Amino acid sequence: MQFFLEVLVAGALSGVMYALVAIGFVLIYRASGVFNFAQGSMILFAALTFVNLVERGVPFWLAFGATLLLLIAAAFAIERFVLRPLSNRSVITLFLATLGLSYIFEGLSQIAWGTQVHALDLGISDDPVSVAGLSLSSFDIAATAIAGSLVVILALVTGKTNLGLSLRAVAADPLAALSIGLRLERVTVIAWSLAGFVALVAGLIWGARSGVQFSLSLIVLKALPVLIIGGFTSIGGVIVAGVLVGAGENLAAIYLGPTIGNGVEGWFAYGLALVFLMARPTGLFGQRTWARI
Amino acid sequence: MASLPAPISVAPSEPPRAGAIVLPVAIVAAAIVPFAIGSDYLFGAVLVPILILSLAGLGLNVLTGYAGQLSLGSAAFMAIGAFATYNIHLRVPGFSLLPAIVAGGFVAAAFGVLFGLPSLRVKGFYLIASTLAAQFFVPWLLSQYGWFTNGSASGVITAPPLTLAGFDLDNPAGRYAYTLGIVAVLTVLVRNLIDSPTGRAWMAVRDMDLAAAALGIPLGRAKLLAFAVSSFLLGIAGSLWAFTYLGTVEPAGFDLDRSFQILFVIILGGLGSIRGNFLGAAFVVLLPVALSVIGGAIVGSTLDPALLENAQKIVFGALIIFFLVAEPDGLTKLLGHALRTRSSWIGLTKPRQLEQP
Amino acid sequence: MFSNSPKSFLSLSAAATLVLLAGCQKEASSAQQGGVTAAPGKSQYFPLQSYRVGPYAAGGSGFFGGFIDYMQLINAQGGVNGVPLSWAECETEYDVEKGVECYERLKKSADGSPTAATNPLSVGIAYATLDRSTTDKIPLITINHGRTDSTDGSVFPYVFPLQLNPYSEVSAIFNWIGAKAGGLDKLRGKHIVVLYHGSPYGKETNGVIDTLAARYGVSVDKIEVPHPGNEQQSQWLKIRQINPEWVILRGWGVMNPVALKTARKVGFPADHIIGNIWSNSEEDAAPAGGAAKGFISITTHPSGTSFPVLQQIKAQVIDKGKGNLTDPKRFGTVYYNLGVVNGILNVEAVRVAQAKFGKRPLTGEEVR
Amino acid sequence: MAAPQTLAPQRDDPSCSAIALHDISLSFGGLDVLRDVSLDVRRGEIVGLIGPNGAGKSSLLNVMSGFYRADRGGVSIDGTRLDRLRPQRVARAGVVRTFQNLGLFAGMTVLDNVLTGHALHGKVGWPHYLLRTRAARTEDRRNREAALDALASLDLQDHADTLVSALPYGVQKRVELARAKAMTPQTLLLDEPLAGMNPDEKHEMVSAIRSARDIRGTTVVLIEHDIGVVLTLADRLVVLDRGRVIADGPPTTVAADSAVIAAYLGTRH
Repeated sequence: MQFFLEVLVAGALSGVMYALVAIGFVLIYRASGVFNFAQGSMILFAALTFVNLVERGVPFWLAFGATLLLLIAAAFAIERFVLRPLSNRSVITLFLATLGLSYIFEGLSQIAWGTQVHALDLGISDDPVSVAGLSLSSFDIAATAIAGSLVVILALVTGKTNLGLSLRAVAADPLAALSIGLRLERVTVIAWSLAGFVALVAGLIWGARSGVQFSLSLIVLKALPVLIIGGFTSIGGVIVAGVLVGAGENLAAIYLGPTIGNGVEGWFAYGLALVFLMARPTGLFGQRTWARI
Repeated sequence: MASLPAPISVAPSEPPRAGAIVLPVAIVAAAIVPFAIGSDYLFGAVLVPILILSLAGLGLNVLTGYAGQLSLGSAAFMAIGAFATYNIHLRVPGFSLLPAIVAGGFVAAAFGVLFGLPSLRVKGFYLIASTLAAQFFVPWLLSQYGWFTNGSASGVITAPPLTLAGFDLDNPAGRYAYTLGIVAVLTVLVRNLIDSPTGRAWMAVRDMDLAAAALGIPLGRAKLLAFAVSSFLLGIAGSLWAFTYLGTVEPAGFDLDRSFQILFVIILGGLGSIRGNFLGAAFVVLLPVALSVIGGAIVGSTLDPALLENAQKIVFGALIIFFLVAEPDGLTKLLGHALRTRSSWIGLTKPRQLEQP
Repeated sequence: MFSNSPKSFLSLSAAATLVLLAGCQKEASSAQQGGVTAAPGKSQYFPLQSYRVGPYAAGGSGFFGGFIDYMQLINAQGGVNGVPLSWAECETEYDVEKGVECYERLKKSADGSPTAATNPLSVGIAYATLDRSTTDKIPLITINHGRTDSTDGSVFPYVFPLQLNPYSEVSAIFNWIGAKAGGLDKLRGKHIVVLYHGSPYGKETNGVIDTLAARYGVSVDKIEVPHPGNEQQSQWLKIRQINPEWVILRGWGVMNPVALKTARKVGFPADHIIGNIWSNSEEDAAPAGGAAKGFISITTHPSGTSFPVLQQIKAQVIDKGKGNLTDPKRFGTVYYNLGVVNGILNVEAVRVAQAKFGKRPLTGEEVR
Repeated sequence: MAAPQTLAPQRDDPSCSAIALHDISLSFGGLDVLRDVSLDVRRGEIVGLIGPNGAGKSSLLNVMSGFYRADRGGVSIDGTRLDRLRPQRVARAGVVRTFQNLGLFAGMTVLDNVLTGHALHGKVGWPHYLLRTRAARTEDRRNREAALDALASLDLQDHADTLVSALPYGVQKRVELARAKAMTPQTLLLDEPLAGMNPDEKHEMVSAIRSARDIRGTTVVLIEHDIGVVLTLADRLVVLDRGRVIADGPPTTVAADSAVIAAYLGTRH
């Protein structure tokens, strides 16, 4: 029984870290209606930039700030050259544009910083620690704490402040938001910069967890089912969905794996997402909207 | 625009009736010209992959371009086609390669319908969950159980020598002819289907499914038929990819990047345009070759392959965005603009507004 | 001639590139030939299906860096009995399709020099190009990996799994564990887990592991890590539940550091993990940081730069700015040295063939 | 211009009831949209459905066309009561509707839009079209001719090959009517067919609607805000206010009804 709990909790912890990646999606989707597939390669770009700066002797917080500035500059460029020309296009076209963006980010980061695997030490120890009789990884606990606090801060920022209000206004109806004087471009850039910040934090956590290397950008494939279950529009929903997916994946790999073949975790999250989708076609917490005919 | 992900309103199709004579002209040209100037490399590494990718693009176009159902799992249905054909050809007596390929297509179609079922309840963007589930489940299934790969220790299957009714086609030119025959027949059949009540029903479901329902079109059946026909074509493309192009294939070869590649074929070629698939496929296959030639010519010395590979990724990404912004109908329209001719040979569509929000 | 609207200009230029693309399908040996600019057709040509991008870039760039640097050294010393070496590279990203496409594109050299052998450094690509290598009569060399039964030359005349093949690699590890336990017979009842990469390379040894386990009465669990292997939490939790004496890590690429880090997280001691030939280099352990302390792995050649051949490479190649490595610190690492060893074996094969067929560029058949 | 009395509808003979609603009630989460609405539209009758905004006109039409399922009450078409009503069944029963904000397929040409209307009558299965058999070719030719006639009846023939998204709003409205007429329906449900049209476009639409009834005996139920047009076109007016039928009868009497005036102009308290 203890092993079962350890598997469950370890999975839940990594689930929160999936949620962190998914939040980048939610921020951008809520503000500009764009399903940003490039979030994964933005994480890779952020982590690689940071770790290379640190390896060249740049102090931790200076490297963090420099990388963040780079991501904000990227947000301006994306808004100007990709989003504005595609402003009234369908969700699919915008999604495909972010697919193109992810190729650009991946190419850029490998040209700029090479393809080596880099170690990233955030000063958090890796050793397991026993919590309530369960042996858990201290790193995962610390990382979950960081992710959790970031999620709360973001929920507050987008929920309570007027910046958050304008973000949601633009998401609800860009034309109406425009008519009351909200500068659409500024809000989009803010949303993408926030998502850049989330990408940087996620990049550091996942980079420290499994080394900063090319396959960091594949994390986006883990965040997708979390989004589909949690709905594209609610940060709370994404956290719960993250825990569900993380724990479910881990349990499936351990208990389902031996019977039907290991490597189950590759597709299990999507199977879970499908089951939820059939029950609630707009995700667990996504807003159900009425189609006017 | 941001509340419920809007149903897929994709670039509208070019009416199949225009350019009615383009298809036969293209097929005849494709059957003669290459044999005159063909070389092993041209057949084996350029023309065959272009044909197969355009067939796969055709399959995805039926589902996404015409029926408006987004799919990120095309490679999974290619994998089903390839491995079903391999096993039918291997284990079922009396099935030579061609019938096995067609049977493989039907098996893929069945899986297509299975993974298409969520489209009955789920609309718009969330649908990618079901095709992505297929994209991650199928390669896992094929590599986990040895039966599919006939117990090969490394999960790689090798194709038997290619013969058709006694003729030995196991050379680049023969493989090209074999592939061209199948792709030409299927393209004509799909064009007939698009220019029929079924095709119109698909486009109606894509553009405004409520109105389609009001006209009595059974939405569920139309969507599932689109999934079936699309997966059938993708399945056959998968079999050709294994049997006439590579000669050997592993489940991991049909991964998400392959699905994205086919998505790029129809974006660049033009959603809802049959002719566009060939242009898109040619572009996707030839770009890497062109970049390495141009790159090499510019830099002179041996260009660092890693730099070349990454530059290609960047150019690809930028081109995708360029096409989405400048020319939503892709290469077909672009070619039309550039050549500035309205002659029937090109069979142009009339200029149209940008698509609806 | 064309209207001034920018859009039509853009589309004209796009159409122009299209025409260029269609025009350039001539048999492009798309990568230019490296090596000494000998008279055309007068050099010994090696096609290199290399990979320097993607999750397996560390192994590829190290190995092909060493291989090319050794060939540069040979050319700097006048080639093999006066015959200079030349090569062309094409990026495969360790992907089977791209590997086959590179094989077709590179098997004939741009200037007509005969092809000596291919070194794809990938089990998947080796399997895919095996039949083609046989029909084209070009030897296929797979150093320390490849298709196990290709060791039998009578059945696979053109395939050469040099040094170790997968079976000998695993039995070497078993022998070492047996020695540690004081004799192979002492292994009875012990528990071993093999954590392997979910690819043709990884699955290749599943057969021999079962036979060895049966012979020595060892219970062995085989756990797969799906490509690319950047998430191994469930695998290592299962390992901790089984609590084996040893874990044999048959990893590749990013999977290796992640395995060591995750082992540390679940509390499995690194000094009870044994890496195989492809989980033994600095690039595999360093990114795991402290979690790699005590990690054991087998190798067919040591790392380090003190060896004469490496000193010569340093003097005559790297110091002259012709080194292939983008990161000079990787000179002398395990993958780099393996590349040099592979270079030595390929060149000596050519030298032996030249003794028989004459000091001139040789065809694949002669090199065989 | 008095409404011409061509087909004398018998009030009580059930067999000639085109479409009828029995005590329909519908609410959206506490908001009562329709309250016990009963309506019996005779075959060949043109019924104008009017009322202030938010009275429930569109919702009533959506219930009749199977898009909304009523909480209570039922719908019967040609006298037979249909319980589980879906849009496809309503269409197959010969009732065709148009949409307030255009139910056209933007990505298809005008001709293809109208041809899609023939989806119901197609006898030839898709395998025939796949192989382009003779049966397929003849049915296709017949459908195209019928479609072009429908377009001609609304003076749209030279737009046949234009993509719908390239057409102005007024023309698109006419295309939608042409598509509906091409399906030779027994009953037409028109949701504000004249909205956003200039006077002569309105005139052409009115004559097209009236000819559908006079020549083919099509029953018409239309929602329209332009009272002037409705008074001349409709044989009968049904007035809805806050989900309830407050008047039902010939245009002249209904127009004078105090309750209707109150609903429109509001009462002095």
